[in-house]
Parts: sequence; C-alpha cells; structure tokens
Amino acid sequence: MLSYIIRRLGGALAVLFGISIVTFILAYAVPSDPARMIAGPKASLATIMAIRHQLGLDQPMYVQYVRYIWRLLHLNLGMSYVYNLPVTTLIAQRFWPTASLALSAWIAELVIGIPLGIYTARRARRIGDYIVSILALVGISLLIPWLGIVLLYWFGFKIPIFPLGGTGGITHLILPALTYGITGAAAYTRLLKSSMLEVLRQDYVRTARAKGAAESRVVNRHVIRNALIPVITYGGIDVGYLLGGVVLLEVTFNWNGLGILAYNAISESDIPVIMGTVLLTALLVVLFNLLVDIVYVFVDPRIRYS
Amino acid sequence: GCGQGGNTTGTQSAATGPVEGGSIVLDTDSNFKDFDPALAYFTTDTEVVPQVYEQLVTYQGASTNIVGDLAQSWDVSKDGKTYTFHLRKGVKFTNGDALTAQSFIDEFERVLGKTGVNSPGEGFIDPVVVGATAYHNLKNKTGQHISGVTAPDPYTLRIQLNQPQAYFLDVMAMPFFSAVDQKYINKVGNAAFDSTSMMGTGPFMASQINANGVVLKKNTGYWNKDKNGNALPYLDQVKIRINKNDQVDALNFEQGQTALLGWVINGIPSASIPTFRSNPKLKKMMQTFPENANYYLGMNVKTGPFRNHKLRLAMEYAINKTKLAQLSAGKDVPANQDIPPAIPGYVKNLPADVSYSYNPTKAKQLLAAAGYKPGQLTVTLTSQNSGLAPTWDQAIQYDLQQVGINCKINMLNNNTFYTEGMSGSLTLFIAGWYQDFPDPYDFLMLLASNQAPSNNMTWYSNPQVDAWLQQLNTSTNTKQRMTLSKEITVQFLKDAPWVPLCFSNAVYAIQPWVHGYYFSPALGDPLQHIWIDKGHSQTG
Amino acid sequence: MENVLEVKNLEIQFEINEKYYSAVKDVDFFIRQGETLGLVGESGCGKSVTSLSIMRLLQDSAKVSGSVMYNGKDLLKLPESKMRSIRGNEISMIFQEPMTSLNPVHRIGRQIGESLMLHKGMSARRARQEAIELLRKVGIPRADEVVDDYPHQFSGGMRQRVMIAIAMACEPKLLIADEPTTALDVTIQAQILDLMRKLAKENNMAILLITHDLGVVAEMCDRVAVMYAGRVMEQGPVREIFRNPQNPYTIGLMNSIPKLEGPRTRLQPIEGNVPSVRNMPQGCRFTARCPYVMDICREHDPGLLAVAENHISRCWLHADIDADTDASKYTDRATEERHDVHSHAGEVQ
Amino acid sequence: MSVNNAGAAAPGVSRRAEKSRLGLLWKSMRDFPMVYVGGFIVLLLVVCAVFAPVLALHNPTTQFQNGLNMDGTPVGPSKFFPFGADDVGRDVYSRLIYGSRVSLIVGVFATVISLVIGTTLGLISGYFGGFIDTFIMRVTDTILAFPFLLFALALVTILGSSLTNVLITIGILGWGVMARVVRGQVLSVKEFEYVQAARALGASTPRILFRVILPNILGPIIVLATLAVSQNILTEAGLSFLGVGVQPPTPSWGNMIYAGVQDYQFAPWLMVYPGLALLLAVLGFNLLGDGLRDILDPRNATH
Amino acid sequence: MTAETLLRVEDLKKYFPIRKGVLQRVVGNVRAVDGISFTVRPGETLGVVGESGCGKSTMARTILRLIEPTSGVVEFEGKNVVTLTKSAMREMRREMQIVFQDPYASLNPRYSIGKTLLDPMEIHHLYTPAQRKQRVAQLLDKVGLDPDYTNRFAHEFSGGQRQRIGIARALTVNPKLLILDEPVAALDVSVQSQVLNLLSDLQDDLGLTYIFVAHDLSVVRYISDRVLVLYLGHMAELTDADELFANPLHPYTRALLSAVPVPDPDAKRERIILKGDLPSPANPPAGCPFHTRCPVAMDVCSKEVPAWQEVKPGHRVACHLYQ
Ligand SMILES: Nc1ncnc2c1ncn2[C@@H]1O[C@H](COP(=O)(O)OP(=O)(O)OP(=O)(O)O)[C@@H](O)[C@H]1O
Ligand SMILES: Nc1ncnc2c1ncn2[C@@H]1O[C@H](COP(=O)(O)OP(=O)(O)OP(=O)(O)O)[C@@H](O)[C@H]1O
Ligand SMILES: [Mg+2]
Ligand SMILES: [Mg+2]
Repeated sequence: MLSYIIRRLGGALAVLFGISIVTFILAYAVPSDPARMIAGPKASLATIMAIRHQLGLDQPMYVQYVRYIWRLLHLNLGMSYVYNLPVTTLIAQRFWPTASLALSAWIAELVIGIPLGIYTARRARRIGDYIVSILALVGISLLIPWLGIVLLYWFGFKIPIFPLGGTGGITHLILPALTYGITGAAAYTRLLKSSMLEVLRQDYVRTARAKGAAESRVVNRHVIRNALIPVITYGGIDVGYLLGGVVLLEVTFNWNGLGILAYNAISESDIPVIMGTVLLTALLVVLFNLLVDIVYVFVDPRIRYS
Repeated sequence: GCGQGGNTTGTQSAATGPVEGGSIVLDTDSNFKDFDPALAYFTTDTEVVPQVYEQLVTYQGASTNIVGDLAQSWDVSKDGKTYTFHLRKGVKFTNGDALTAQSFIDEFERVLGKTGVNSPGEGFIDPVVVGATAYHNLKNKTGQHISGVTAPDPYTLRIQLNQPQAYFLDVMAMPFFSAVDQKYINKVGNAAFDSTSMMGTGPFMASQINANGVVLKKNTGYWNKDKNGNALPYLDQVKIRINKNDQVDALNFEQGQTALLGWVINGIPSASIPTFRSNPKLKKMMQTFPENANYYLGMNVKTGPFRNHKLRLAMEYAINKTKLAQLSAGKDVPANQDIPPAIPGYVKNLPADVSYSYNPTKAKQLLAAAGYKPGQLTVTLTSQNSGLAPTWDQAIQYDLQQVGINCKINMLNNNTFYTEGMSGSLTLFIAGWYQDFPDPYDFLMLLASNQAPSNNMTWYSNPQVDAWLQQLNTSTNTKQRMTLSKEITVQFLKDAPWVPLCFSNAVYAIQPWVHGYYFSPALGDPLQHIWIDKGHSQTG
Repeated sequence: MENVLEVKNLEIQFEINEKYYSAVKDVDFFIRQGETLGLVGESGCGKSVTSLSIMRLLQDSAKVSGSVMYNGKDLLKLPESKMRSIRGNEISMIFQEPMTSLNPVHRIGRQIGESLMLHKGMSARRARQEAIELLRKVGIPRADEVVDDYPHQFSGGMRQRVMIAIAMACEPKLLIADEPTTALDVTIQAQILDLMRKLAKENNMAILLITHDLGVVAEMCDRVAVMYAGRVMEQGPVREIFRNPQNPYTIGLMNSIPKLEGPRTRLQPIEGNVPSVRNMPQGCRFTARCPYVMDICREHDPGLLAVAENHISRCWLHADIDADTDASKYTDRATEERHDVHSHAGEVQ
Repeated sequence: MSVNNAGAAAPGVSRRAEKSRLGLLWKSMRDFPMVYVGGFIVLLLVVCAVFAPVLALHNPTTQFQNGLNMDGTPVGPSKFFPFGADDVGRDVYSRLIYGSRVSLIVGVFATVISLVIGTTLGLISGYFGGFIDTFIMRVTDTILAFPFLLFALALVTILGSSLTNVLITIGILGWGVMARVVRGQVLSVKEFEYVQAARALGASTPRILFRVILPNILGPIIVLATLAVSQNILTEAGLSFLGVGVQPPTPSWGNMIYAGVQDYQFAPWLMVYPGLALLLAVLGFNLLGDGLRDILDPRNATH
Repeated sequence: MTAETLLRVEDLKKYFPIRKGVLQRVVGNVRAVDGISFTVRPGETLGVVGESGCGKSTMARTILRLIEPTSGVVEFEGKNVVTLTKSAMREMRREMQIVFQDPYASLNPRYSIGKTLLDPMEIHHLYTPAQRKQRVAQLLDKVGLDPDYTNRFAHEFSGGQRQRIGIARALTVNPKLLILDEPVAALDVSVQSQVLNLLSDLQDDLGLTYIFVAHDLSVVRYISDRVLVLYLGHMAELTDADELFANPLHPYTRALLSAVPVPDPDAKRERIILKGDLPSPANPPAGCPFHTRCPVAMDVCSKEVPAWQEVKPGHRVACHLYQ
C-alpha cells in the first residue's frame, strides 16, 4: 500500500511536470504581453521593454522555463507580475476560502445526488424515478451564475435568511454549495442509480434478504457500499471539474478566491500566478484521485494495491 | 471616479452640520493590485491610494481647479519652466515621521526606477523634468539624483522643466507623485510597501489589506480641517470589499448594506440600471456623472482596407451612435469628437463637413466611391471582451452589414487586446480613453505620430497635426491652446482615422443618509468629506 | 412424523411484455421433519423459482399463487414483517453460487452474525463469537482468525461452507439448498455434502435439496420430486425413483447419466430442449420430447397419478385410457386421485 | 435476476428468427417508452435545425428598431416577437430556432471528437496494460487535472474563434473522462472468454478492440456521451461568454443564455426561452441515451 | 517426431509472477503449470482431469499461446508453436481451436450467431461470402441447431445450445486439434450428454483430435482414449482411460474417483474424503504436491518430489508408493 502510494506520487510528479510544460507553452502562445499589463495602458514602449528585461521575458522560452523549474525546486513560485506579491502569498491568502467553498460544493453534490440516486434506484421505472431523474436533468441544465443569482435574490435579498454573498462561514457557504449541488448532483444520481441497479441483481443481495433483513437494511448495508465504487471514481474526476469551475461560484457569490485569481491571471498574462494556480490545482486533483484510490480499499476489500 | 472628470456634487445636508464618526462599507468588483503610489494606475487602486497618500496639489472639490494640498503655495517662473512648491509644515506620516521636501524627491526617484519599480508615471515626467531622462537611464542609481528636482530647504521643493507645460500641475496632482516615507519603505521593504503596507500622510490609514478587501481607518493626526474647523475625516472607518458580482453588489446596496453603489465599479451595473430606474425609491438615489472618457472605433490607416480615406468616411456615416448610446442603458451619449464635453478644448460647434451623423445611404455611396461593391469587403472588428463590448460589437457589425460591409468579431481579453493593438496589427477596433487629467492634450496626444503604434493604435500620422500637438504641449497660453485643440480636432475628423462613438457617463446610487460625497474630476473620490447620519454605521 | 412444509397448487407467473406466463404451475410437494427431499430436473425447469417463492424472495415481476403451508401458516399470505422473522431464522437457504452469494465488502463474521443479530437479538460481539463457533462447525480451520477475513480471501469450497454456516446460524427447521455444490469440484462437493448431512442429523432439520445431479440425490435424499418445465413430473422415495422410474422424463434423465462403471456405451440424452416459459405446450409439457407421446398428451395435462405407495407420476401412460374417451373426465379423475395420493402420503409413517 | 433462457429456442418459436435487427430494435422501443420521448425530442430539435428558415419568423440577425425600448432595454414578448427581443433588438424566437443549429452541431460533434479520442485511448490503455496503460493514464490525468478554462482560452486564442475551432477545443478537452471510463470497462470485459475466443480464432488486435470489446462497452459510453452532449452545449455557451465562442451574430443557445443571465431581472425571457430549449435538449439526449443503453443491454431484452 | 504424433508438449511451465514493492520486483510465482509433458496422436482424445485451480485451463491456454508459456516446448505437427512470430501464430490458430468452459461468457453477447460463425472465416479469408453463409448453415446443422437461428443472439439460447455454438465456432476454420476446456461443466446431465454425443460424432465425421479438460471423471471416461490427471500444476497420472478407471494408482486419482457421486441410492462405496483445501500454487508444499492431503502420505513424500515413472506399460504415475 505504502509503496503503491509512493509510486502514484511518482506518477503525480510526472503529471505535474507535463502540466507545467503545457501551461508554460500555452501561456506563451497567447499573444499577450505581461509587461504591457504591468506598465498600464498608457506606458511607453521603452518602459515596457525595461519591464520585459527585468522579468526575463526577453529570454527564450526554454530558458525561462528552466529558470522557473529551478526556482520551483526551491519551492519558490515566483512573484506575481500584477500584484507584486509572491505567488505563494497570493495563494495562501485564498486557499482556505476556496478550499472550503469547493469542499462544501462537492459535499452538496453528494448530499443531493446520492440520496436521489438511492431513491431512483429503489423506484426504478416507476413514476418517482422518472420525476426525480427529470428534475436532476433540469438541474444540469441550469447555469451556475443564473441559479446563483436567483438563489441570492430570493434567499439573500427578498427573504434575507442568508448573506448576500461574500466570503465567510457556514451561512455564506450554504447558497453556493446548494447552487453547485443542484447543477452537479445529476451525474451522481445517474451513476449511483445504474450501479445500484447492477448491485441489486447480485446474488448476495438475495442472500441478505434470505437472512430476513428488512429492505432498508438490505439497501443500506448491502447495496450502497457495493455500488459506491463508480461514484467514488467520478467523485475524483469531479474534483477536477470543481476546481476548474469554482471561479463561476466565486464570481457569482463574491468569494475572492483562487478561481478568480487564476482566471484574472489568464487574462492578465500573469504567468507566475497562472503556473502556480494551475500546478496547485493539478496537484490537488492528482492527490484527490490518489485519495480516491485509497478510499477504494476501504470501500471494497477486494481491492489491494501492491 | 478615477480618471473621470465631473463636477456634480453629492447630496449635502443643509439642516445639520456634518456628524463625526461611524463607518461605511463599499463594494468593488475588481481586485486591488498595488497600493504603491508609484505603481497604482489601475482604477481600483487609484481610488484607494489618494485616501492614504497626498500630493503637492489637488483639485478643488468637484471642479477642475487646482488647489494646494501638501504644498501650501507655489511659484512658477516666468518662462514657465521652474516650479517652486512651499510645503505645509507640521504634517506627519501616520508612523510619526515628518513630511519634508525629500519625501517628494524620494517618490520622484522611485517613479524613475530607483528601486526597481517600473512606474507607469515615468512617462509623465520623463523627459519633461530636467534630468529625468538621465536619471532614468542610469544603471546604478545609488547616490545619484535627479538634477531638476531639488530641495533648497526641507519645506521647499523645486522642480525644473525642460520646456513649459500648461498641465504640469495636473500631472503633479496624480497619485504617482505622492509624498512617501523612504525610511518606512526601507524598513518594510519595497515589495511589502507595494502591496500590503501602505503608509502616507492622508486622511486614512490602512488597517487591513487582504484578498477580500481593504479596511481604511481614520488617521487621527490628519492635518486637514473642514471649513468649520472640524477635524477630517468624519468617518472612523471605510471598509472596501472586493465583490466580483456587481449584480449582487447592487442587491447589497438595495438592502442598505453599502453606502454607495458605483464607486470603483464604474457606476451601477448596466444590468441593474433598469431595476433601479423602475423603483421610485432607488431612482431617487441615482445620480449621473460624466466620466470624461470616450469610446471610438479605430481604423488602421497604415495597413489594410482602411488606408482608403473614402472607406473611412463611409464608416463615419455607417455607425448608428444613438443606438450604441441606447444600448448602454442610456448612460452614454453619442460622441462627435475626441475630447469629452467637460474637458477644456471640447469643440462646441463643429464645422458641418466634419459633423458626421448616421446616414447609411451616404455611407453606401462612399463605399462605392471607395471602390467596393456591397458585400465585397470583409473586415474584422476587434474589441475587449468586457462590459458592453459584445453588444456594441454586434450593433456595429449589423450597421456595417446594412451598408454592405461584412464584419467578423474578434473579442480579446484586455491584455491581449492591448498587446495586439499596440503592435499596430488591428484593422478595426473599439477602444476608449479615460482622462489622466482634465486637459485637451491628454486626449489629443493619442493622434501624435510618435505615439504610434502604442497609444495611437491607428497609426494616424499627419505632420501638421504633429506640429500643432507639439505647440499644444508646450504652450501655456490657454486661448492659443483652445484654438489649437479645435484645429487639431477638425483636421483629425477630416482625416477620419476614428469614428468617435460615445462619451461615457457614470450612474451612481447613494444612500440618502450619506452626505458629502462628490465625484472627483480626475482623481479618486475623496472619502474624507463623507459623513453619515447617526445609526447608519456599517461594518459589513 | 409431521410435515414441515406443504406446497400446494403453487403457480408462479412472470410478466413479460405486459403478459403473464406461468413458469411454474400445479406444483405440490411436502417435506417431513428431518427428511431430505430432492428436487431435481433440467436447468430452467423452475427449481430455483420454486424455492425462492417459498422464501418469498421473487421479484415484483413474479406473481405467486397457491399455498405454502409452514407450521400451519400460509407463508404466501403472511405479512412481510412476519415473513422476515421466518426467513433466515426458521427457514434458511443456501444458494447455487458460492462465489457471488457473499457480500464482497463485509467480513465473513459479520455476514454470519447478521441473522443472529436480526433474529436472536445478539450483540455484535456475541454474534461474532457465535460466528466463530459456526465456522468451526462447518469445518473451517483457524476459525477465530478467518472470521475477520473477506469472502475473496476464501476458496470456493470455503465460501460454500460459509453459506452453510449462515444458513445454519439460527438452527432452522428447514434448509433449502439450491444446487449447493454445482459450482464445486467433486472432492470439495463430497466434503460439503458430508457436512450437510451431519448438521441435518444433529439438528433434526429438514432439507429441500435442489440439484440436477442425480448422483447427489442418490446419496443425500430420502425422497425425490422430479420437475420438468414448471411441473412436478414424479415424486417418490429415492430408491423407487432410481430403481423404478415411471415417468418418461425421469427415465430419460436416468439414461443420460454418464456412468463411472460398466461399459462405455453411447449416452442417451433426451433430445430437444425445455420449452420456454412463453411457449408452454397446452397439454403435457414433455410432449415434444417424449418417446411415448400420445394424442391426448398434446391436448390435456395428465395430472399426478399414484403409481405405487408414496410414488406419484404425471403421465397419461399410467391412466389406462382409450384415446377416444372424453379427456376431461380423466382430468377430473386425475385431480381427485392426486388428492388421494396426497392425503395417503401424509398418513404414511 | 438472471433470466434463464434454456428453452427460448424451442422449434415452435423459430419463426421469430427471421425478424430483422431493426424489427428487434423497434420492438424494444415499445418496452422502453422513455426512449420514445427522448427520440422525439431529439428529432424535434433536428427538425428545428434543418427547417430553421421555414420555422423562424424573422431573420435571426436583424436588429429591429422596435426591439428596444427608449432606455435601451429589450421589449418583451409580443405578437411580433413571440419570445421577446434580445439586447440589440433581435427576435429571440427566430434566434432560438436558428440557435439549434450551432448548439446541436457543437453538442454532437464535439462529443464525437472526444468520444473517438477517449474511446480509442481507453481501449488501448485498458487492453494492453503495462507501460502503455501507465503512460496513457498519466496523460489522461494531465488532461483531467488541467484547468479547462485556461486550455480553452489559450487554444481558441491561438486558433482563432470559429465554430470549427470551438468544436476542436471542446472535443480535445473532453476525452479524459471517456478514456477513464472506457479503460475501466475494458479491464473487466477483456477478462471474458469471448475476447480470448476471438484471439484464439486469430483475430488481430484492432479487430478485438473495436469489433469485440467496443460493442460490449457501449452502454456506459452512450450514457456518458449523451451527458457530454448537454455539457458541451453549455461549454460552448461559456466560451461564447468569454468571447471565444462562435462568431456573432450567429445565434447559439449558449450565447443567448449567457447574454440573458445578466439581464435576467428585467428581461427574463432572454434567458428563460433558450434555457428551456437547452433543458429540452438535455432531457432529449439523456432519455435517448438511457433508453439506448437499456435496449442494447442484452439482459434487458427478455425475449 | 513420428507421424503418429500431432502434438507434443514437453516440460511446459507457466508461472504467473507475483509482484511487489515500489519497483514491482517479482517476489514469487504462481506455479499454475509446472512441468507437464505429453503427446497426442491424431484422432485420439486426451482427457485432462484435476481439481479446480490445478492448472487445467492455464495448460490449455498456454498450448494455444493465448498465454505465453514460461518455458517448455509445444510442437504441433513438428513446428514449435512457442517460437512462432505473431503473424505465423495467427495463421497457426486455424489448426488448433478451443472451446471454453463457460457457455455464457464465451459468446459475445452483441454478436448474432451468424456473425459469431462468420467472423473466424472473415479473419482468415476463407471461402467466398456466399460459401461462408452456406457453411454457417452446415455447421449449425452439424452441431444440431436450427439454421434459422443465425439472426439470434447468444442470450436467447440455453447453455447447451450455446456450447454447441462454441463448438461450431471452433469448427469454422477446420482445425485439426480441438482443445475443450471443461465444455460440459456448466451443463446439466441431459444437456451434457447431448454435447458429449455431439463431440464423439464430430470426431468420427471429421477425424478431429481432442484434448478434453474436465474435473468430472465420469464425463472424461466417456470421451477419452487416454487420461492425464493433474494436481497443483503437476502431472499425477497418465494412462488409458479404461486402465485408469479400472486400476487407479495415484492416491489422488483414487480420491477423485471415489468422490464422484453415484446415481444409485444403494451403492455403498467407500468414499475417500480429502482433508482441507487445495494448497496455493503460489506456495506449493515441498516434496510431493499432494502430500498435505494424501491419506497415505509417507515421510518421504514431504521431502522428495516423486519421479514421473512408467509403472506399467502405458501407465505413468508420479507417486512414492510406486518408486
Ligand atoms: N424474472 C423472471 N422473468 C421471467 N422469467 C423468469 C424469471 N425468473 C425465472 N424465469 C424463468 O423461469 C424458469 C425457471 O427458472 P429457474 O431459475 O427456476 O430454473 P432452475 O430450474 O433453477 O434452473 P437451473 O438449474 O439452471 O438453476 C426459466 O425458464 C426462466 O426463464
Ligand atoms: N493470470 C493469472 N495470474 C495469476 N495467477 C493465475 C492467472 N491465471 C490463473 N492463475 C492461477 O493459476 C492456477 C491455475 O488456474 P487455472 O485456471 O488453470 O485452473 P483450472 O484447473 O482451469 O481450474 P478450474 O477447474 O477452476 O477452471 C490457479 O491457482 C489460478 O489462481
Ligand atoms: Mg436454479
Ligand atoms: Mg479452468
């Protein structure tokens, strides 16, 4: 197990390395000059050139890349071109808000999606199944900015139960989490439903029934856990989506977090911040997927890594 | 209202005098980047920096009149080339250090790159100030000085110019040239001073700066008093929250959680304006300020189809500016020239041949005259992908299609747009210009050949205009300058490298219990004059 | 001795495309206390659905009618909660597939202990203790260690023993074993059968042993019911059936068994296939494959007829009739006779 | 519940043997009514797209003077504009009809692109295992761990914005999940003996991959693909929002919705109608996908 | 190599590596097949029996190179199959075919029966399309299925019918050797006897050679000329079928024989019940692999591997009892 984790972390390093190269290339391929951003819209060309020189932007790309990696090996993510702050500081300021936002959004998806999945599986091909499945699809079709505003308007403004956006504790998290949960739950619902239907036809479910277990016990103890594997797999992938899409939640609910930082960095060609946030996101996704693989072992004892 | 001129004052309470104390909350929709006065050139930053830092001179209230700030008075030599500022005595930085002429010299040196700062303010004093270029070009600046900036005594600052400049005091009012405490900067380090540890002589001091916003606290030792002798500022605290969703910001304001809506976010978001207009209570809180900014449709006169003058003229008639103004939720007004109406130099009565108006028939004729059959020409319209641009793009695209020009739309992010624009590779683009200071030169200089292609993204070049611009820059004679402005404007409209589109206005909403707010013409709106009714204190 | 279970007139219908088809019809049999009844028949003839219907474990798509009397109660009419208290407690079941009938994510001990906790209200710790005991009983070495293992760590034979342990946990009165050894190889099969026999004796437990392996039946059972296409074709003491099979289907089945001894002659299979649920012939269901088929067989089902004491068979051959007589009369007679046989059978012993 | 079909092929039923596969499919449709609904919706959308010029009331790009109120807000639904006008005065209804074209093309073709890449890589990865598997999975991780937005923005900025490029971008970025899922399926299917049987018969590797394994893992692929169709329609919307979607004034539901999100408070029709259209498409494709999966699953064909 | 030999297997071994650690080092082997040698003459049937997990399937698959052997020689008509190139191997597959144990898993559920049977001919470019169709009908007829069934799918057939389809599929390419991997294990007696009859009919008609893998001795007895008994990847006994059943030598063979339930309620045979389960091939016992369960084990059994000896003419056994 430990050796497996070590091997996977090795793979993660390879992935991060790949991502760093692609990001670097993409960041440079966009015809947009960071020096211009720093100098402001009215700066002279000379100033811009000076800035370019100062940042090393006049060097060939591979030189810049090697320098970047060299600094990275010393855990130095560089300085933001735009904010004049170390990228690590910028990230550290925003990490927890974004992490809590993403985590609660993810939990909301699970909290909404999984019970609905169980419900639809138990009611498969009955009216309840159709209604819930269609509602879940309605959820997918809603856009986060729109649903977010609607929820804010009704539950933050008209009936002010929740704060009108902004970073904060539990009360601030509920509406964004709900928004993400509603738009994202359907995938879990569908996945869980189909894998539960699969498990429900397994022989060991019949065994459980033959022991005289009540239907709820059969489902809770014998079906769900077995049906969870594909859901967990998707959960890992979903974290990637979530971290990529958290900017929409942040913008809608006024959370000044990593998503916004990354998004702005892209339009401002703030390469150190782009690199830093992309690598961090990638690292988190890879770690999460590793975590998912470890969770497998606890869910399904048949899975062993060596 | 950074970089946006204006003269309308905010609500004033006649009955009672200003109330001291209380705090307010404001929302902004963009991140703060840098609070170093030498670097702050970004809208949000320049709103905050003047609350903490002060300059030699500033504007009086909401007017465009220059008055002393940290300089109690100043003398200008006859030739207009030497400015001597007499500084206010007894002013202290909030850390207790005294303000001296050196505080300004330090900042000039910083702007010229002393500590590795790449200041956008550099272009405003180099090459105007004597020795600026030399100093800027020095590799090793330690122990060196700018020869034209001197301090005969601790409270006198002398600045020498290479040539007279009518708007030099306007330049000195820009936050780039604030007083800073070099000792403090050395202590906290340049980088920290840049971003997290601002410290000046102004009415407020930063008590908290983080990713969520800034909290400004009253500087109890502030030197300035109101006209009744009460200490400024009135407010104990101003909290500025970074809230990206301007629609939610509007809701926050409606809920009474913020004092102003529009401050730092360019007015009430256009999506919320109809809601505000239709609600009588909110409608009463709305106020409109001209922003002193223009939007124009630039055409590349150096390469591409728009080298053809007739085609450019056709464009002047093809665009329905009234509709563009309408699409801005009625905030903006159609433009017929470069300089906005509130800026000196605006030409009230343009000659008939250059007052273009929407006339598709004429546009079609001109297109034919330019040698294009309808549908034969395809152009690419480039714009930024923010704000109104997508709507305007499509309106313009439609207008062009109506006269027989096919138009593709290319939307770029802000930085890519300018990178491309400043390399002169855009054929047709929507751009805008916010004033730096209320002077015609600030707008007209965009047409100078030597600005191409960076600021003059159309590559417009007319030697006559260049000569006039040179004169406009150095002349100190107001009347002559106004004449020059008009001549340049008319000539430029004849050459038609642009289609002026709109002048923009900002629509704000102000809570009825907020008093003393005014929209500053060129700088950040000073918060020191704001006071609020008792019981409305906000902490966010 | 008393009948533990009496199945009468059992009919099981499945819904396919909104129509109901009888997979099992007119099935009658009984099991006495401590007795082992073998239920044999070709694959697909309805053995499993019959056993599942006794436990009321069939899906919603199945409609079950008739009666299943257990200790004077009709299991088919019992409320679900009552039925639950019988399942796994008084009647237990071992399924065909040891590989898939255990939940892969729960420890063996938990799975054995579950019915103890459900029915005997044991604490988890007591149940685990008991599970170890049961594992010992079914002959698994190192029971106290493997009790915390997962099914995948067990071999097929061990898993089948675990299944038996689960079934035996509450010391049921009746054990239904649905092909408990089909998936195992012969040496393991021998072990398992031995074990079942021992446990049945110890607890005076009745067994309904479902299989298609006549060898297993010969070794294990007291009586046999032979099923074909959803019907019981023949029923009687095991020796009777093997020595003196009456029904053409049983005869065919016996003939197709490859033997370990004697000359290696060509096997004699029953030609053809079991009819599908949706295409059951109207009369006797064996007509299409029966070498003795008569006209009446195609028209009418013969019903169970007594051929000897305790021995009944469903075939027109036993009914001494002329082809031209009114068939319905004979059907009636057959039904009556069946009831006779039944009550008769009940009196014996 | 395993259905034992021991007697299914008794001589009495052999007449069914002549039935064509199409007939079987049709028959299955009767057992799975939702697939009807889904199929009908998708058909409806296709009809909209194909016959847009007939169905539309106005030219979708005409900016009507009377489409805007004096204050610049769009006018609401009326006889002339059944679904109201949009922010530059165009007819929302007609744009909706024409918008089905882009949305369907993006939804379907981008999905096809990622399907082709993802399925191929997933098949190869799962089948060969070992180093190839590790390598492909690391590349997949890279794609999955990569922030979509950056990739999309950069790619479209480099390639320029056009329908084709939007297709390519969305397609290229979407294959990661497909590859993962396909690989997982392959891992289990390749253990079946019929795969070995094909090998024993001398089938080449591509044949085994695409003709033996692939048909057997279509179920989850179809479901994933239909989900992806709706997701891709939304992604196109997101790209339009960032100015890198399809060329204006070409309507797509995506760019209509995003344009409408802003004005939702005073012009809800801008977003509601395209939102409903999108919902319809999502429902249609997903119901169709679910239905197809059920039909293609041999366990569900109870005859 | 005489013309009398169609297939010669010599010292065939298949070890599945067990990997561990960061570097995935091989720390051990599952010795699924551990040194098997035998020959098969044309037209004969070699039965292979043994407990579940003793390596029968692995042996069958290794002979066909569906799994690469660890070592050993497999000679088919004088050619060493183990060293053939990939394309030569594909060609060779026409000669050697396999029928799998599980009739449910070995047919592609998405293929119609027609496609299942046409596919191999397409792969090997045999016959014209019209001839192929004809041949499908012929083959279906030959295995006793109605040619009308060509458009049906596997799930519509019973187990016995599926197994026939599996056999027909193997026959499409006219193989000389057919390896049957427990072809009747999943079938009930009446269907089983149908399939067994079919197999012997086919052998008579087409002159096929069979390797018939099973764990049920009574089945093997019916079909085989000679029988090979395997235990834990090793050969235990090899002799003529009649001889084996009349005179089993190896204690394991005896146990196996005694364990087969006899369909006779009066038969009171002494049953040898083996203790415990099959040991793991990953960790086989030292000495004779069977000694842990052997009822007559001696001291030497746990120390020395018994030699593979011809005890009587044509009767080989590996057991210390006969050394
Ligand atoms: N859920 C169901 N829907 C429709 N038909 C069913 C269903 N379950 C079983 N059947 C049918 O009922 C018949 C009896 O099936 P059952 O499983 O009882 O056979 P069996 O005798 O146990 O066979 P085997 O020996 O293979 O286990 C079969 O023809 C089968 O096709
Ligand atoms: N791919 C593999 N990797 C590791 N071990 C394997 C592999 N395939 C088979 N084995 C092991 O090799 C041994 C022999 O397996 P094999 O399938 O040949 O047995 P068998 O005699 O055919 O059994 P059965 O009668 O159950 O089919 C078993 O212990 C099995 O676990
Ligand atoms: Mg069964
Ligand atoms: Mg095997």
